[in-house]
Amino acid sequence: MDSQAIATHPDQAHAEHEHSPYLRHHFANLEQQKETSTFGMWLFLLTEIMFFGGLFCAYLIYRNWYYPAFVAGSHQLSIGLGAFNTAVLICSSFTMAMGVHAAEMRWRKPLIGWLLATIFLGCVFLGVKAIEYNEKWEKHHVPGLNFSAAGFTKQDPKYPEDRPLAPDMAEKTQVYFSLYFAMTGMHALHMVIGVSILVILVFRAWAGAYTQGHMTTVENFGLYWHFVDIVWIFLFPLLYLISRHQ
Amino acid sequence: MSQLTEKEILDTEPTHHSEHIVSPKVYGLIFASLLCLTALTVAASYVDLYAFNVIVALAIACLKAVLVILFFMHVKYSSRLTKLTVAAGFFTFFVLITMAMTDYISRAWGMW
Amino acid sequence: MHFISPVLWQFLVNWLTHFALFPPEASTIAPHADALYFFLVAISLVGLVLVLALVAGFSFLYRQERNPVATQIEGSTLLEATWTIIPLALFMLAFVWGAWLYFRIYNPPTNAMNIYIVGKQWMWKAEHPGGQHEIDSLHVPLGRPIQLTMISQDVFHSFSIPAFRVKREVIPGRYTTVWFEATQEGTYHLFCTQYCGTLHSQMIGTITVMKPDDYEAWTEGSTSGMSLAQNGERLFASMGCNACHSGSAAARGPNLAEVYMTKVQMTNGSYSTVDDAFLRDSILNPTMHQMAGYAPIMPTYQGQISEEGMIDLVEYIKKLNSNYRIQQTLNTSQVQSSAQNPAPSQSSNQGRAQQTAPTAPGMVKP
Amino acid sequence: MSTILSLPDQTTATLPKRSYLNDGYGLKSWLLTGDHKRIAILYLISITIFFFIGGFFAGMVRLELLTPPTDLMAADTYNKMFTMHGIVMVFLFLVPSVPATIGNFLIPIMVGAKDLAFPKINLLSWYLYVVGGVLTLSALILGGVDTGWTFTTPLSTHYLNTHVVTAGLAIFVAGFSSIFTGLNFIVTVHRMRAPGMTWFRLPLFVWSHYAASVLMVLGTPVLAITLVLVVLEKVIGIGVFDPAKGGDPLLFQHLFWFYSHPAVYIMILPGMGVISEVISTFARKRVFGYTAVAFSSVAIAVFAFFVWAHHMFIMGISNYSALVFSLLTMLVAVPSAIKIFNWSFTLYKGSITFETPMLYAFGFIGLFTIGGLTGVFLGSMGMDIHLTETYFIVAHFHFVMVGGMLMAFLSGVHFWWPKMTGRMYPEGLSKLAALITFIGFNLTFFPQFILGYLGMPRRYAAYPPEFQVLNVLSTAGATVLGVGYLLPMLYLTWSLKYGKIAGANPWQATGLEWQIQSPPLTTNFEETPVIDYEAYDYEWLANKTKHEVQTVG
Repeated sequence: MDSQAIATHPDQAHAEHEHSPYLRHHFANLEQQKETSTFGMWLFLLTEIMFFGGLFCAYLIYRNWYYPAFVAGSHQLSIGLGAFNTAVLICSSFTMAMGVHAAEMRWRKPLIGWLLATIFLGCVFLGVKAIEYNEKWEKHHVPGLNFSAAGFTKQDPKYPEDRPLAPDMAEKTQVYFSLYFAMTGMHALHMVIGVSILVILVFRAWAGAYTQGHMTTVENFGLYWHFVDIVWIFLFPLLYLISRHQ
Repeated sequence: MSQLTEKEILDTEPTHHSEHIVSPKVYGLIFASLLCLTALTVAASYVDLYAFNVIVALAIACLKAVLVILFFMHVKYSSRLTKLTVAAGFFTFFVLITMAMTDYISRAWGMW
Repeated sequence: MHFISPVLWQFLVNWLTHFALFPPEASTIAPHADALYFFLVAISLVGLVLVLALVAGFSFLYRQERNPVATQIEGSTLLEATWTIIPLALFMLAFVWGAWLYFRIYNPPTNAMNIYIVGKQWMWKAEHPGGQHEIDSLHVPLGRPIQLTMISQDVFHSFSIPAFRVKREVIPGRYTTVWFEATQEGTYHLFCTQYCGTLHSQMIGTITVMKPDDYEAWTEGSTSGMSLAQNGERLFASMGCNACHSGSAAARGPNLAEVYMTKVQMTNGSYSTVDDAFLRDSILNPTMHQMAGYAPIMPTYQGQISEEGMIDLVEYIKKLNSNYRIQQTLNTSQVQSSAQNPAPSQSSNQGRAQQTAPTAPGMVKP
Repeated sequence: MSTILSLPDQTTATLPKRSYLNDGYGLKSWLLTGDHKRIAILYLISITIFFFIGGFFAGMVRLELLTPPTDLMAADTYNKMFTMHGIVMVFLFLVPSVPATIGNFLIPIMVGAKDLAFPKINLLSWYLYVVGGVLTLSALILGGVDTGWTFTTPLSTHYLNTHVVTAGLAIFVAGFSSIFTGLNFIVTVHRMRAPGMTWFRLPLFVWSHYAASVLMVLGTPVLAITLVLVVLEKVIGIGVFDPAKGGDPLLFQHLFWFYSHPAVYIMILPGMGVISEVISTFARKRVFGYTAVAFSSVAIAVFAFFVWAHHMFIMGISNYSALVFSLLTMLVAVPSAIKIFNWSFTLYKGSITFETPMLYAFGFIGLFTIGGLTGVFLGSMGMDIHLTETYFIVAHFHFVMVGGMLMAFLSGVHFWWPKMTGRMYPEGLSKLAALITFIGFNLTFFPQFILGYLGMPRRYAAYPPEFQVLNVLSTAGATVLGVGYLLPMLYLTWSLKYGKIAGANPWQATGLEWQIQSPPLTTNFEETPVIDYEAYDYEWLANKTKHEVQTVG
């Protein structure tokens, strides 16, 4: 029976991994240690799902309530920039996956190269995000700080089929932009944290930390990075795409 | 729910094939298909499909997420415990949304 | 009784004179709520006594002196099933009974008399249809279903009358309702039970239940001269509502006469019942309540009308049976305005509203 | 009543030469430790401090309520008092109480591991807790916060100028502390079990901590994001919950209670685990219906996420939704009932002694039964209308949290005190304290049920005079209760130096933790244990003891 299986294998541990410098004292062997930390990382990602889950829930509710405002709000976003950023993030996920692969193969220089590429792409994403935020500021679409719904009561030449919103609905675009900033802001915060950790990883990889048989840190960071990517994979259609047609 | 918990109890022991190394070819393939899907979803958004715009966009997003989770995040090669963890996360998220929606949807049904 | 301390004496007197296990039963709901309460107390007592008897009995019977060696028992599926099913059945009974009571309390009868309540930090304002305003008190007649339509101007409050066993959160931005029918004359507590800031505990008042005759007398005596509907009519004219909602065939807005509690078709094809909340919301968020066949041209009145003003308007529209007076108002004002200054478009209300507009009730002052 | 068994290892017991307590001295060896036992002690000290801080606020609240008008303090001071009482007690005491102290100490030992899976994260979680605590105190020192622990919008976001942001941040940080604790437990239970330690050989203490950890990991982040939104709304004015901008204040309630209802199970489940251990040990009998109790913990954890809107029955949620949530609430009551009956039947044909932990456990069963059953009152929608937001609900959750959780916590602390410190607590004094606590508790909180049904609203600084008698009783009870809580702190501290030496297994309990020396080694076990017996197997223990006596003598 499955439940008869046991988590530690003392005999095996003594035979194989007794002297590994990476084995922390409370684990029986490196395999247990690796599985444990990967599982821990997954649980952390579980909390992240729920963290963003609250925002997605709010989005769902308000989109149903204020559909025209959400349509008009999303028309203020640039699909070009959004698609570009999506591609950038997917590239960075790829480079990260390749970085993990390089670590698995114990290739030091490729690992550093892939990690640097990931940092670069992460920064590009954040740069584009900054451009988008700046544009929102100039258009007075930052809720609370600098917001005016006046633009939404007029005809938008870019979307001739859109009717201008009535003033009451136009005010509700603030809800859209609140969620836009909360969601992309939280996502960007995760990106910033990710890039900062990447920088540390690069320095340690330079010193040869992850290419001598212990690469769990890189792998777990990879999980985090891919998770942040997945969040964006959902944010992109929800915020930019699905409201193109009324 | 009870099946979930029972499974969780019985099948969560580590399986010992986590040393599976995914080849760069697979990564490349997934990478290419992710980019294609991105292009597809952007293209689809320019076509007026009425209610299906949302469904198509979200279906593509889910497909992309599944690809990333299975291959980039190695879940395809991971233990059942990892798979179950991922499932538990989405399940709870689903509970949050559906149970909250019971309120929002039915508020309009009656005057109270 | 000088040999016990006066404080303690006072305490004892207090105890003897004020001891009660439940508040007065002063509404038709109260006996039902108490019945459920006693049922729940009974099953709780049975459960508690059972558990205590088991624990105490076993502790006595199987204490180490009497039973030095324990007998290991794995469990019993039969017993597990018993104490799964019996509590579940009792809880289900509590659920069904509770649900029945809940729907009874929150489902007002159609013939209920409507009183409006506005909650704000930290006072209750009650507005009777006849235009009587009360602060931190509410006078109601005996034996007549009263429906309260409530709204908050700021934060969550909660309108609670323990003697009637009714309570409902009063929330900003939305009408909530509760109803009761008082069965006992007297004065009862009114509490705000949702924490609402510094003077939360001062947001209290009294409910006075009076005989119908006394209530009539009270209404006569405390009228402000204008009923809510009359105030609403004035506001209706001064805000220029009558320009579009004139009831004529060519009007730009829907006809409002006798629209209350009818089903109307919306632009998206669905049907909605025109209730108080619908009326209020249509004034504040007209695009979300767009009736089929009309262009979305109505501006929002968000921030322009106070909650009391909204109540006047809602009450006015509810009571509106014909468009005769609207058209009258409209005609006189058009005549006057065309005579005085040729037609700036929103000035159709000038005639009688000019004197009243600055002081019109319900307008939010800039 | 008989007291501690006189067994060979007790009479000749000496303190072991090496233990986690003397493995390094000095502040640094404690503050930078990775040892789960030392972190547990750090937690124990810090939550005790916060418990007494929270208790002080409770005392002030009760004192103010001695008389009907606001005479001791102004209304806003009173509001700050009950807010701080709530925040400190909920987030800094109840949530981490059993898991972060007793759980932290015992879970690795119970599963046969040398440490938790992530010792550094465990330490980080304590530091986050301290940061959260310091932020809470700074909110207090800067001038306090008066939102109530529920942070109801729009009151907290737009109508109060107190230190909502600081308090929100404090809870955010403390929340991550609890996420990391839960994460560590789940990973440890899954991955660190010793050979032979199958799921169904785990003590019920581990099961209930596992269930609570799942709730911590899945629920807490929702509270975190909700608080972020509240802070953003307060600081820069975004419009997610603000009705003036089109937001729905009820959404805040949904998201808040999505965490905060499971949070009450986070608080009570570990306590239930303690009770399972204690009852079994002092009845010298395997827990009746082990699997039923284990699965009821899991069932509580699963149902916990389906019932949150019963906090909102009168708040204007749709009535149909209320119906669904009320029904599910009734279902979640069943697993608790199952546990109560199983504990009662564990006593059947046992061989019962009445040491202090057992007395607290009896207190728990009685008070938790009342607390749980009054929960059914509140889950029953029509009754909830009259009872919610009154002292009835205050009494209900204090019966569950103080009568339940705190009793369980004290029971656990006494039960494992010999394991943690190697020394016994004074039995007579502690029995007295248990009795005082029980009497004080009932005197404090039982009158509040009556007050609640009479309609006295909660969070009132002043109240109508006819409620005074019951309030005086309640305040008098609180004084007794205060003594009941001060006593253990004093005699437990005393026992650190003067207590009798306990020996490895003073209770003759079967748990793995009792088979090692007290206090344990830093690595818990000299070699990885191999588990070849079921949980609560007293026959195995008897054989083992017999064997030992034979070999020694």
